[in-house]
Amino acid sequence: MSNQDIKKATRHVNQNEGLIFERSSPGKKGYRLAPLDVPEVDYKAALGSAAREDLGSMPEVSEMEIIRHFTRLSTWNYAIDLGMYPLGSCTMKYNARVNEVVARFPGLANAHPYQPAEVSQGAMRVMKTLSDCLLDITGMDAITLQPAAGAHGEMTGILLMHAYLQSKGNPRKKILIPDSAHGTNPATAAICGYAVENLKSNSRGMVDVSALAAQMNEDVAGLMLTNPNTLGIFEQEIHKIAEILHEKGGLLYMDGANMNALVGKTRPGDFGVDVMHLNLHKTFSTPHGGGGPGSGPVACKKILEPFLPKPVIVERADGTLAFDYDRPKSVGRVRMFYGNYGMHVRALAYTLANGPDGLRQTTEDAVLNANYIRKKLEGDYELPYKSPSMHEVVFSDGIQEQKGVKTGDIAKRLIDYGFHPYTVSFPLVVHGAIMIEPTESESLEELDLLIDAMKSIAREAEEDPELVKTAPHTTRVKRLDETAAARKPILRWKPAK
Amino acid sequence: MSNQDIKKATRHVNQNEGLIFERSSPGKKGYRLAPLDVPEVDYKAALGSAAREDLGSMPEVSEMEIIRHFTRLSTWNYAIDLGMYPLGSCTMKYNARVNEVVARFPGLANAHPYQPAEVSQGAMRVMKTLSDCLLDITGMDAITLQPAAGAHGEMTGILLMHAYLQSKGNPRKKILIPDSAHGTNPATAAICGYAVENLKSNSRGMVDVSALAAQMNEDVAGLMLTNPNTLGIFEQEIHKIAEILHEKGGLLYMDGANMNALVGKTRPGDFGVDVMHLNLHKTFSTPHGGGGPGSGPVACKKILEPFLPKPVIVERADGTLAFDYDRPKSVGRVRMFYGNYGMHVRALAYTLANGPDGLRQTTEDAVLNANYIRKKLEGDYELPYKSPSMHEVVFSDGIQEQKGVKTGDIAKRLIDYGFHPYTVSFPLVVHGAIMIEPTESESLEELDLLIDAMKSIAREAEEDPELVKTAPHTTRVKRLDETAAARKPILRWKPAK
Amino acid sequence: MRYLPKSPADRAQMLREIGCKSIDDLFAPIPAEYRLNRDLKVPRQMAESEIIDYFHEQASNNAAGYALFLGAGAYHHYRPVVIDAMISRGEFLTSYTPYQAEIAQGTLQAIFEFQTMICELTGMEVANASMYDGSTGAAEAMLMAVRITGRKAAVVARSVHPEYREVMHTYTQHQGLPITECAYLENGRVDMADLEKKITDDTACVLIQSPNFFGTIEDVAAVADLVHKKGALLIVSIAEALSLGIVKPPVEADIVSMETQSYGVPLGYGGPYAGVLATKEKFMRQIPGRLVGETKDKDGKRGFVLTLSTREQHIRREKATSNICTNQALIATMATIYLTIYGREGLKELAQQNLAKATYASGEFAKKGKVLFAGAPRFNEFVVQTKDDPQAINKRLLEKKMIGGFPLNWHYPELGNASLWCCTELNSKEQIDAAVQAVGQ
Amino acid sequence: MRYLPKSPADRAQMLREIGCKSIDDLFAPIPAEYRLNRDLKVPRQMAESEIIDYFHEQASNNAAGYALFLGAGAYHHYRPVVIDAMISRGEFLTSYTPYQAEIAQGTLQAIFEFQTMICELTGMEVANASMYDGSTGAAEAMLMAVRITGRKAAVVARSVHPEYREVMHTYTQHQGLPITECAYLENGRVDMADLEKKITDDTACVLIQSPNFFGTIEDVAAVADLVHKKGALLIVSIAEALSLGIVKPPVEADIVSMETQSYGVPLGYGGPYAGVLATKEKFMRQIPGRLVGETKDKDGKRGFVLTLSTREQHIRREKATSNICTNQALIATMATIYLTIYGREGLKELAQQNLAKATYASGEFAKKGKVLFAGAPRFNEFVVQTKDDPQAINKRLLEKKMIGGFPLNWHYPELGNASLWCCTELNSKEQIDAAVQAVGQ
Ligand SMILES: Cc1ncc(COP(=O)(O)O)c(C=O)c1O
Ligand SMILES: Cc1ncc(COP(=O)(O)O)c(C=O)c1O
Repeated sequence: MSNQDIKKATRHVNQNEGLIFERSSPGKKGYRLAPLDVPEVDYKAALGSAAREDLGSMPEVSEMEIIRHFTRLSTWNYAIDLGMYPLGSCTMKYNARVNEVVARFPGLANAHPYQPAEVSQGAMRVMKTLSDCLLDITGMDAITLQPAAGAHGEMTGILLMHAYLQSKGNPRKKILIPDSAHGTNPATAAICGYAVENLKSNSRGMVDVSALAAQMNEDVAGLMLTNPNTLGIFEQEIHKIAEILHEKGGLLYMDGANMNALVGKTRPGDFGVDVMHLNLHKTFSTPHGGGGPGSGPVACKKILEPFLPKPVIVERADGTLAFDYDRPKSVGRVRMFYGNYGMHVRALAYTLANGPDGLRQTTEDAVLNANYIRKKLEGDYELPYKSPSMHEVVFSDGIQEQKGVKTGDIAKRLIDYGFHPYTVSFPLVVHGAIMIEPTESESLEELDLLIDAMKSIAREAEEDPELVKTAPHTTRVKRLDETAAARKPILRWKPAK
Repeated sequence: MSNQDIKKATRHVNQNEGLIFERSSPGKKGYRLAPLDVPEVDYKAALGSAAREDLGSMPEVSEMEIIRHFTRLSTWNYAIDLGMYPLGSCTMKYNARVNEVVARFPGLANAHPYQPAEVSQGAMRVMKTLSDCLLDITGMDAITLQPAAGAHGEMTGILLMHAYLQSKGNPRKKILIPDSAHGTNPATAAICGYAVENLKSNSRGMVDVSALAAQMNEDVAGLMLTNPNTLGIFEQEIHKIAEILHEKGGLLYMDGANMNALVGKTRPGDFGVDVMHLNLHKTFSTPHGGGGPGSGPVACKKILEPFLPKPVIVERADGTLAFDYDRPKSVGRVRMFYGNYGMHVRALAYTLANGPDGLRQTTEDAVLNANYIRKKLEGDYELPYKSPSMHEVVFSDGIQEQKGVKTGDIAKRLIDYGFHPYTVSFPLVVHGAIMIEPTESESLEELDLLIDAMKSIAREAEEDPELVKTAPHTTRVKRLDETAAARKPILRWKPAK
Repeated sequence: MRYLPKSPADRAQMLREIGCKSIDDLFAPIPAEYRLNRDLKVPRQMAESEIIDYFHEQASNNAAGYALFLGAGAYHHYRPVVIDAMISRGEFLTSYTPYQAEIAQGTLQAIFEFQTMICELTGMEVANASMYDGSTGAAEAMLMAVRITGRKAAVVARSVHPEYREVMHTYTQHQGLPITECAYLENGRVDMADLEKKITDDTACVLIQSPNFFGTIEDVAAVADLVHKKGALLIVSIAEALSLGIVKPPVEADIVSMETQSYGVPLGYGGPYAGVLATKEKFMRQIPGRLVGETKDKDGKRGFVLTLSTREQHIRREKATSNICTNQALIATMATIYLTIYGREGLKELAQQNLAKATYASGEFAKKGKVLFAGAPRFNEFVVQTKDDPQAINKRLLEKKMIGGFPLNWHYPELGNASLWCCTELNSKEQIDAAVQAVGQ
Repeated sequence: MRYLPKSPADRAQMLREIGCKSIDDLFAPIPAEYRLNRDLKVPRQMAESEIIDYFHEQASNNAAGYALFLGAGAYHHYRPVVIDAMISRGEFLTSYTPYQAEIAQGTLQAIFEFQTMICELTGMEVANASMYDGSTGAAEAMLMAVRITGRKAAVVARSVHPEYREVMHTYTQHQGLPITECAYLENGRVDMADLEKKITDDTACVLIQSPNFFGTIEDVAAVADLVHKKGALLIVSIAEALSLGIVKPPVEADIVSMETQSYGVPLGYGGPYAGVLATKEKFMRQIPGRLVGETKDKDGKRGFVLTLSTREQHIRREKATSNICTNQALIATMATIYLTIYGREGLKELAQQNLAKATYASGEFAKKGKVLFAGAPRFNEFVVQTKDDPQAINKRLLEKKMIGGFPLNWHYPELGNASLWCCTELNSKEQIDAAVQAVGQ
């Protein structure tokens, strides 16, 4: 294994740690309760047959062991805080620490969702201010912060379309979805009761406008479009697309996962979008936390406003805020309470830290970074679509595959080079996709290290394909057997008998 | 390199990172100030010739880079939170997280040391309550929390002795110090203007009482004794020692570094100690932070109280607390303000979390752990003193040295086994000392891993001494050249010319 | 902008190497008429200290230091500080979904532990890696039951959290899945006779909540018997997960949908929380959301991976078990840490304290007024009926820095002037006495 | 006890293996008459929630949300949240002194960066890894000067922080090192004529503070000239380290002793803070405390180690340069992070804001009363003379939630009714105007 070219990482001693259940032993305690100041109650008597016998193999461990357990586990993770995380479509940008601090202010973190409005004005003000910011950023008229993630926002948006069309007499049957779309798009359409009709991309990686015109008819509720699309390409004929849909009474839904390419430079509301979601956990920097929580606000045009999930936050004449539950046309709730509120706080903190100039510069840097990578790696990796890239660039493993090295192998080898891999095998329209989204949070130095690493791996694929195909070599576990995991799933620990 | 026996650690990919200066580039910013709400002042005009030209090579970096820089650096450190840290004499025990939380409560963390007493009662109450707890724990009559660390406490204590003896007419000339003492003891005596006279240990590793009797005279101010001493042995003739000193008008100073062996089981004030310091950063769990801060309160008997550093905290008849500066006999201040107050808060939180039962159990577990290790490693490693061990055990490399493997080599090899080494080459009375203090914070599982590792290294020393002598093998840097560092010291980074 | 790691020189150099004259070149693909040529209307860029001040001000416009008697789906429990200390580590906080297992074992193992604990607590055999929350989890559980049974209707108890019921309605309305409601009895439990009537041959599932919205613990076994006799599945929704410390797990259920907020997740004005679905092994392949499974690496070493992903949208698209992608992983990790801290003994002791507080409080309220739904066991919530309008009472309480129970008149007009009170280990006797006093005034 | 990772069974097993009947056997070495046979008189074991409550109560008995005009050796500056986020990482927080360099490169590199920044800021060539604080650092600097010069007396300016002077006295009293005091002028600066008189052939060093206790910036070059002419060393003590953003570094000094609290360290009722000593390379081997040096590993890779430890107590014992062992490493790391955040431009901008605030405030005070020590530049502190007793004024201010300046009558009776005010970037114009108003009443 030749690791001379690896500049970004070194191996270092790292603690082992079993499952927490394997540390458990009766009588160890990680808790202590304050003394009870009311009479004790015999729960077995009180609950009768509803009383629980015991808690099985729930762990019994001390606080010291808990700290070590989770600290050790954490050291096995890669993270933005450790280095570049160029997962395409995921917008892994810097998650500012001040966001975490303000989200934990007791007045916000300890607020009960049902506490009276007169003692919740601050909490509501955060939602209102964020809503106003997001409306100007998207160029839309109305918004809900209730959806908990992108896919949840998609569902909300499609329900809005459904309700609107129904109010016009016919909710219609189909949703058009480009072949490059994220899996949540078709899955969402299905949940909302729509059939999915595939829309082919043209050779430039964009919506084929004439095909769209041909497919559009009164059975089609609308189009779910990601813009820039998942190839990182801006749909230049977006106005025509919107026109075609609108002419036939359809609506344009925009998956806003890629808003990091647009904030402060252009507004979906201006280019014909009727409804869209934002991913606060992408564009607005709320932390991914190993898979969530997220937040997927949905913004829409005036015509869709009556259908927004309830409650809707409103400002009264006296300047106080309230939740309006009297929304007869609402599609209903998509979640209890008001959404992933903690993410609203963080997203607003991000917006305030940036201001208009910061948001614009952020977008520019994100696009600059992607194009720099594209420029430097073109030639080493195949670029299936030559249209200009916005905030991400999609290569393929076309060159390396000739030596049997696939995008997944290159990804694993990147780990040895100290990076988190790019997004593998998505979008599906590119065979062997290598989807790189650097975000604005990467320095020139870190970009150059990635470029070096990718070039070096390209060389290795040529000269020593086995090295790449068996990567990673520097991690505490080697490549894991996913097939075995799926064949005979072990989804929980069980005590030895 | 045979690492099959290493159960506790594995190598894992780890980020590289240069010096922060090497990331700097003009125009990058990690800060932003709020707008100025008063007129700007031209500082060059205001300061004239006292105005600074520029800030040389202070770094210019963004927040994202700062987070990565320090996060990456941190991953290169071993820590209690990662595993056992059996440094003898250092009492590396669990540092509870709640201590960190309460120390940051704004009312305490933002308190100015000179804010009026009427708005500082809470801050003072913490000091008073901690003082009361420490007095009962030590069995002493009076206390100061002013010293910033153990050595600082030693100085304070010796100054108290000096002042007391002076008040009796003669501060005397010498301090007796056992050969096993920590280096700070003689260094402290010197700072306080005393000559140091060495006191030999007997074959059981304790003070040679007859030698003491012979050396004690009216020139001797007193004895600085660590108990249990640095061999982890309780000075069983402590009452005789105190008697001998007191008979000749001398005083007994106790270095309380090893109080973790005694809390709740015996009290220095009861066995004849006149003055002692505590290390809150050892016995009372305040975090070491890579070398400090600590806190070294000094507790003493009534006769020494008038000489305590000023101010002294006093409770008035109405229950309010105040600082008493009117202490004509005081040795003076040893530090501005009131000491490392944040450590007082943490130490009190530790005490409250334990209570009397917890403190006793803690001591018992600490002693149990040390004796368990002793039992298991006796035979594999030479035990130079056979007297019973309290909270730590001192072996030597006597067996391994025959193969040229020294205590320092064994220590480095322990790193490969996933441990922080024990204390090397101290106390000086043991040639090739291997000084192990597990503290109470280690589980049986972790102790067994250490024992396994030590046994395995003993085997390696026998079979493959080179492996041990060239360790560590699994760290991101290999053994560092300390000689070169001292020969031509490079103590700061300089820009390339 | 202080988050951006670039100097002006860096930007110039990069543009040069790309071959652009200005950054505008890179935005040329955006049709000119749609380019935004003004500043966004968002507040000006703030210093960190200003951001802190801004949110301090907002926070201070909220209740703080009030005695809280609200539950109703969001519970105030003490949160050990270890939780935030651990999940604030960048390695947990700033990592993505663990697609690359070799550098995500931390998250994967933590979630595997979460799944195990959820199984242990609920008495189920398989649990997923989290859902958005309890309400959406309940809705997804219904859709899952539809997939399993092939039937196309559902019955939901009226004693299920009203907002959960609204969410289920939203999720199912376009799936041709009619939901009928089942009444509750005087003792607060499901009306078995009514339930029997409501279940038809088309009923895929019956969904009940236990402890239900009134705090009453359902007789899950009895309900399960009936439901299973009719060939439907039983879904048990749990909103107050802490109850499982002393309440028998709903082992008779086919699917358990649980909100884990009580396990160390801040109230946070309603989110983020984390739902979770648990079920029998035989239904494993119909569960929505992510699953972590144990496997081995090339050297035979234990490790964990995301598994059974052929259920999921990124593989199956419109045929997936759900559209969920991002879930609530960090919240699940919080819950895992919380459950580790309290563990086998602590959860029981803590649940007992909750029971004792609520028992004391309901006893005190009963002395002065009426506590509804006697005759069935409760956990930490109870319904108090009053002469006055609960909103008016709550206004009175608010002046005394107390936040009273959740008024039920809107969702349950049949109960008259009633509200739902919650007492946890955080409600002191003193607080309870003061509240009883104030309500009784 | 929840911190202890042992079950009763573990303890029993261990005792068995050791061959003890009970734990008491292990405490047999303690003479029976000294064994404690009662519980310690400390409060009973508390739950974490009770600990939180206890300290909340203490904290709420302190000023919070008051406008603060105190400096006098402890300064209120905004602390970027990144500092605590980073130093709260267990790897920094819970590691020991970096004796084992291969697993302590994080701390070592951070301290090496600290040393570099301190050199850069002070204009010195070498800096150590920290001292307890500014006051003890100043005392150690004097002892260092004694070692270098072999002379045995010192002169200290009266305009040095009174508590620093007390500490120097304590440290030097038994070393046969008499300290004489040097007067200050009308403009607050060192009285050069008096200084010239005070320096004798025995004077090892002169110690001044700049900005001095009155906020006045000394003419370091002039003092240095005089001191050096007399063959003594000049020590400059800096209490308000933020001044170095715009104030010329004391390059003419031989030793600089600085308190770094202003660099992101909380006021914390007076500690922990961190002092640091910086000096010329030629005096390197006389510096007390730890030093981190750059070196290489066996493969030639850069790394850092503790170095020149032959100066230290653990090697040299009674002949060491100091008895210091544990220092303030984590606080030095805090300062390093703070200095990294503000950096080259931010420190200057921030210092300018401090200057502007203090200039505005002193200007406003001057309109209503007397500001002393005109004629020499100041940084962010100034002395206001009043008709009323400062203590009485401060009582008045306290009622308005303002904490007024530090009364000087005790330490400087010659100044009459005077107090030392401090304005930083955290004092708003509004606060300043209110204070001026209230003082003027
Ligand atoms: C283009 C696109 N659409 C939708 C989603 C789904 O968003 P979420 O994961 O927040 O549900 C993603 C996220 O991975 C995405 O990249
Ligand atoms: C026995 C002994 N005495 C004194 C000290 C010095 O304490 P500190 O480092 O707190 O100054 C130590 C600490 O290392 C020690 O172990």
